[in-house]
Order: sequence, then structure tokens, then C-alpha cells
Amino acid sequence: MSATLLIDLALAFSVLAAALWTVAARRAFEAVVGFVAFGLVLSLAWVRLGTVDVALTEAAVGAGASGVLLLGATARLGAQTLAEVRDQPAMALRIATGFFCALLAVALGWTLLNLGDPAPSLAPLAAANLAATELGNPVSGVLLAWRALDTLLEAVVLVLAVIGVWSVAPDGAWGGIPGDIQPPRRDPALRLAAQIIPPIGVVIGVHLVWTGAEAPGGAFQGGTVLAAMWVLAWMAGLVRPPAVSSRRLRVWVILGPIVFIAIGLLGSFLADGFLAYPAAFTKPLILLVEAALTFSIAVALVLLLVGPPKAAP
Amino acid sequence: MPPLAALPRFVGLLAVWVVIGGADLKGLAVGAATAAIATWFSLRLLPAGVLQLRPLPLLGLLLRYPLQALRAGTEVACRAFDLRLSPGFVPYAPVTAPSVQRDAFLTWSSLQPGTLPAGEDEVSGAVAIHALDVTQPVAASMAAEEARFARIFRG
Amino acid sequence: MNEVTIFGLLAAALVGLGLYGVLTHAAPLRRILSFNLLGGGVFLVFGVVARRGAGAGFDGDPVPQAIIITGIVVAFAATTLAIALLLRIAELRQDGTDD
Amino acid sequence: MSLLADAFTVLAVLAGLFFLAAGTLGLLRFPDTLSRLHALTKADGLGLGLIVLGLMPQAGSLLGALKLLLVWALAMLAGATVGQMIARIARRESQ
Repeated sequence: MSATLLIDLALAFSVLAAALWTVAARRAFEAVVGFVAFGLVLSLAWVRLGTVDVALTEAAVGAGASGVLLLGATARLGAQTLAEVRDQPAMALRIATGFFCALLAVALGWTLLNLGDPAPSLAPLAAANLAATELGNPVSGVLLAWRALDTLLEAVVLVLAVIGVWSVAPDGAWGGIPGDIQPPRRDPALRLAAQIIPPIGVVIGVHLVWTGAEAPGGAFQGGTVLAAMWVLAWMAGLVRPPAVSSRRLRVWVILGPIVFIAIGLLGSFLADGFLAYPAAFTKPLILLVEAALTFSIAVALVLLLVGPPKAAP
Repeated sequence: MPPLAALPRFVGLLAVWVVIGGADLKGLAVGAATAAIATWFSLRLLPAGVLQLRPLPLLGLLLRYPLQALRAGTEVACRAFDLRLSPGFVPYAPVTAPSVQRDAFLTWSSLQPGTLPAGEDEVSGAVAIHALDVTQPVAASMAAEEARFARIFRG
Repeated sequence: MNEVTIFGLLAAALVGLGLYGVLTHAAPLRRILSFNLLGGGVFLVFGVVARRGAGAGFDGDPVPQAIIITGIVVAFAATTLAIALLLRIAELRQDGTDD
Repeated sequence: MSLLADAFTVLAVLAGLFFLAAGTLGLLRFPDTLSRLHALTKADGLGLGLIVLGLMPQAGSLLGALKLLLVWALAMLAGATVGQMIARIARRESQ
């Protein structure tokens, strides 16, 4: 048995163990900790599957941002589970459910082991079209050129999620500052870290976007890092977001999708169609879209993590 | 913003860009713009002039650190094997008044052998230092480290 | 046996486990967590398919890989919305104004 | 020369692994939360540092080695910060 196989097995067992813990833990807090661990080990599995782009996204979004969100929610929920004892399914029902879920897993596993050969692949096509985008990273090429519509819709989904989160605000709080007001001097250690780390994180986040054209990275990974840095400063009480009624804030959130759509429409007139790039300007336009997207993704993620407004303006 | 006071930060952040991204010319232009934005953010979080570092004492402190880390790690490792513990809190009143310098010293001391600051006492204002072995001279080593640490700041 | 086999089986197990959690947990937060495990399993299926499609000098088929990134971000957006609803419901219950 | 560098890497990484294992042992054996934090901030920090030190000759360039050092510095800063925050809460709860 080779060393890489051993590593893969160890990784798979760690992911499965963290997932089991997440489902079986007694308290919500323990389950959330299990879930964060799940995301981190899973991101290593992505590296082993040869896709560092996904690994970065998983670590930043799946473990990092989700962890902040879920831990915050657990703390605020406290002992409230929002479930009654009578909501728990009976043992017999649980066993039956478990049986059918296991059956589904076995069927899926069997299918995955018996996929036809040779495997269908769009890799040669992606490689052939990559040259036109002048990018070195095929995943960025797919995200911003070939499947640009998916990426545009994804950016729009983030905007919709922000609208959704804001809309659960209590009536009286509409138009106020989003999120809890953080105590200005909660913890000296946190405050010090929030004074030193964010500028370094900004450099790392922008670099992830910049390098995404050639190497693993991109708008989503970099944008998440930028958002995390701002949220860190916010948690330490050093910065606060503008009110949700602020026009400036709203423009920031939609800037990315707007620029994307505008350049897409440009393609309708100057190139082959909507979201196609004029050949001579492909790379600069992609970089422009990516920069605007990064900014709006970062703002949207911050607003999603911070939550709806809590108090009147 | 005073441009000269921000220069060391800008240079430091640009250095971070070069370390993670290399120094090709096109990337460096983006890196400089990024470092400028990051410097602006840094100045918002920590105004210029609050932390004035003296390069040589700072270098001395950093060069001494690997030895301290080795001592700290070895001590914990030994105690993990033979479980010779008498854990507890030792109150320590830092000489430095509450400030960024003091916060920095406390974070620094949590990486030194045997000491872990665990928050201030509401009444006395002294910092409760948790130690694995309270029979060691914890307060004395904190005081020595604080004197050493204070030298890296100007003024 | 190779990484495709191992992570393919892991993906199947995660889908089953996540679905079980969604169906049997009564507390909404635990269902959200389980739903994300289920999602992780589905993404891993995509990842295995991408790995099988390695070629043209790439470690995997970049098209499914790009879709996974899109999926992770959309799943996160859905999770934030679910959590916001959950916290609001909890707030209303605490105020005793939910009738 | 490269043999010497490889030997150094193996030794340093093994030493790092030893301290990580010792830190984990402390995490399991120490009696209270605050003592366990010592195991995490100090033994694991040293373990990670030795692994970084061992990998530096393998980085291939000065910038690569400095990048490893940057990772370690950020990990230490994060560890020291979180360690103090948990210590503060643990002390309040133990009182």
C-alpha cells in the first residue's frame, strides 16, 4: 500500500469521523465545532483530488465563514433548540430512516465505483478555449468566461441573500446599523490582533484574487478573506458598518453584478453575444469583472455574517 | 495622514506581498496599490505614532524568541509526560499603563515559558497569570520580560 | 484502489449521513448542519467526477470544479439566510410574541 | 549539500512532530482548561515552528522560506490571541 493511499484513507476517515460527530453530538456547540473540523479536513481532501481552487474555497467559506456564522448563532440561541421533545422521531422511525439513508449511500457508492470508462471530460475543450482568455488558471477561465452566466447568477444570489437577511429585521430596526453593537473594549488580546492582522489579511486576500488568473485563487476565495478581515475588526469594536439605509452601502453590494452585466451587454454588441468578451480586450475585461466582483462579494459576505439590523437608526 | 509615519507600514505590507507573490513587475504595481489600501486600513485600526518601534531592540527580542519557544515547549512537554503540576493563578501588575504596548506585551508573554495571561482582575486591576507551576518565580520572570519588551518601544 | 475510489465512497457516506441528520434531528440548527454535510457529499461527488475527467494537462476537469466553487458559495448564502430566520424566530419566542 | 539539507529537514520535522505529540498528550492529560491551553500555545507552537524550520531548506528560494516563516508568525499570533481569550473565559467560569 502506497503512502499517498494511506494519506487518502486517513483523510477520508477523518472527514467521516468529523461528520459523524456533527450528526451525533449531544450539544449544538459540539456539533458546530465538529462541522468546522469537517470543513478543514475536507479542504485537505480537495487538495488530494487535485483542485486547490476548491480547497481554498472550502477552507475560507465552508470552514471559516460558516464557522463564524454558526458559532455566533449557537451562542445567541443559548439553550434554546427551537424543538420540543415530542418533535423527536420515535426509535423505530429513526432506525427505518437510517436504513433507507444507508441504502441510498450504498447505491450512490456503487454507482460511483461503476462509472463508465473513459470518463467524460470537458477538460480538453476547456484547455482549447483557455488560450482565448489569456488566463493560466483553467478554473478561473471556466468561472469568468465559459460559464460566466453561472458566476453572474451566483453573485446575484449573494445580493438576494443580503436582501433576505435584512428582511428578517424587526419592524422598528429597519434602516439601522446591521448587526449587534460590539462593546468597544471587550478583550485586549482580540483588540490587539484586530489591529495587527487585518492589513496583512488584506494583502493576502487581494493577492489571492490577483494570482487567481494564473494559479489557484480567485474572487470568491480572496473576497472571503477580505470579508473576514473586516469582520475581525468589527468583532473587536474597531469599525462599524454603515446603516442599511445607506445608498453607498447598497451600491457597493450590487457593484459587482452591475459591472458584470454591463460588460456582458457590451459583448452583445461588440462580440458573439451576452457575456462574450471582445477578443482584443478579453483579459483586461475579465480582470475588471473580477475586481468588481471581489469587492461586492466581500461586502455581501460581511453583511451576511454581521446579520440584520437590530436597533432603530 | 502623516505620510512619513505610515511609510514603515507600507514597506512592511509591500514586503508581505513580495514574500507571498514574488516580485514580478506587473504584480508589484498591483502589490503597491494593495499595500497602500492596506496601510490606510491599518492606520484606521491603529493610528500612526501609537506604536513607535526601535529596530535594534526589536531584532534582539525576536532573535531571542526561538530559545524562549524551545524552553516553553520543552517545559510543557516534560510536564505532559510526568504530570508534575501545581497549576494556579499568580497576580501580576504590569508596569505599563493600559495601552497597545501593554496588550502587545501580554500577548507576547503568553508565548513565553510558563506564563499565560488570563484577563484582568476587576477589583485590583492586576492581570491574573496562569502558570502550570506556581512554585516557580512567575511574577519575577514576567517583570524581567516586561523590562526587556519595553525597550523595543520609543519614548 | 485510488483516491477516486476512496473519496467516491466517502461522498456516498456523507450524502447518506447528512440526509439521516436532516430527517431525524428536531432542532433546526442541527438540520442546517446536517444539510451542509449532505451538500459536502454532493460536492465531493462532483469532485470525484472532475478527478476522473483529468486530462489535457489538468489535474481534473475544470468545469465541475468551477461548479463546486459556485455551489459552496450558494450553499453558504442559503445557510446565512436560514440562520437569520432561525435567530429571528428564537427572538420572537423569547419575547413571547409568537402567538 | 542537499543530503545535509535533507537530513536537517528530517530531524527538524521529527522533532516538531515530537512536540506536537507532546502537546496533544498534555491536551489529553492536563486536569483543567487553562493548563491544556499551555499545551496548545507552547508545545504546539514549538512543534509547528520546528516543522517550518525543517521545511525552509526545501522551499527552493529565499522568498519561499520567508513565506513559511510568515505562516508560522501568523499562526503564533492567532494562537496567542485565542489562547488568552479562552483563558479569560475559563478563569471567569472557574470562579
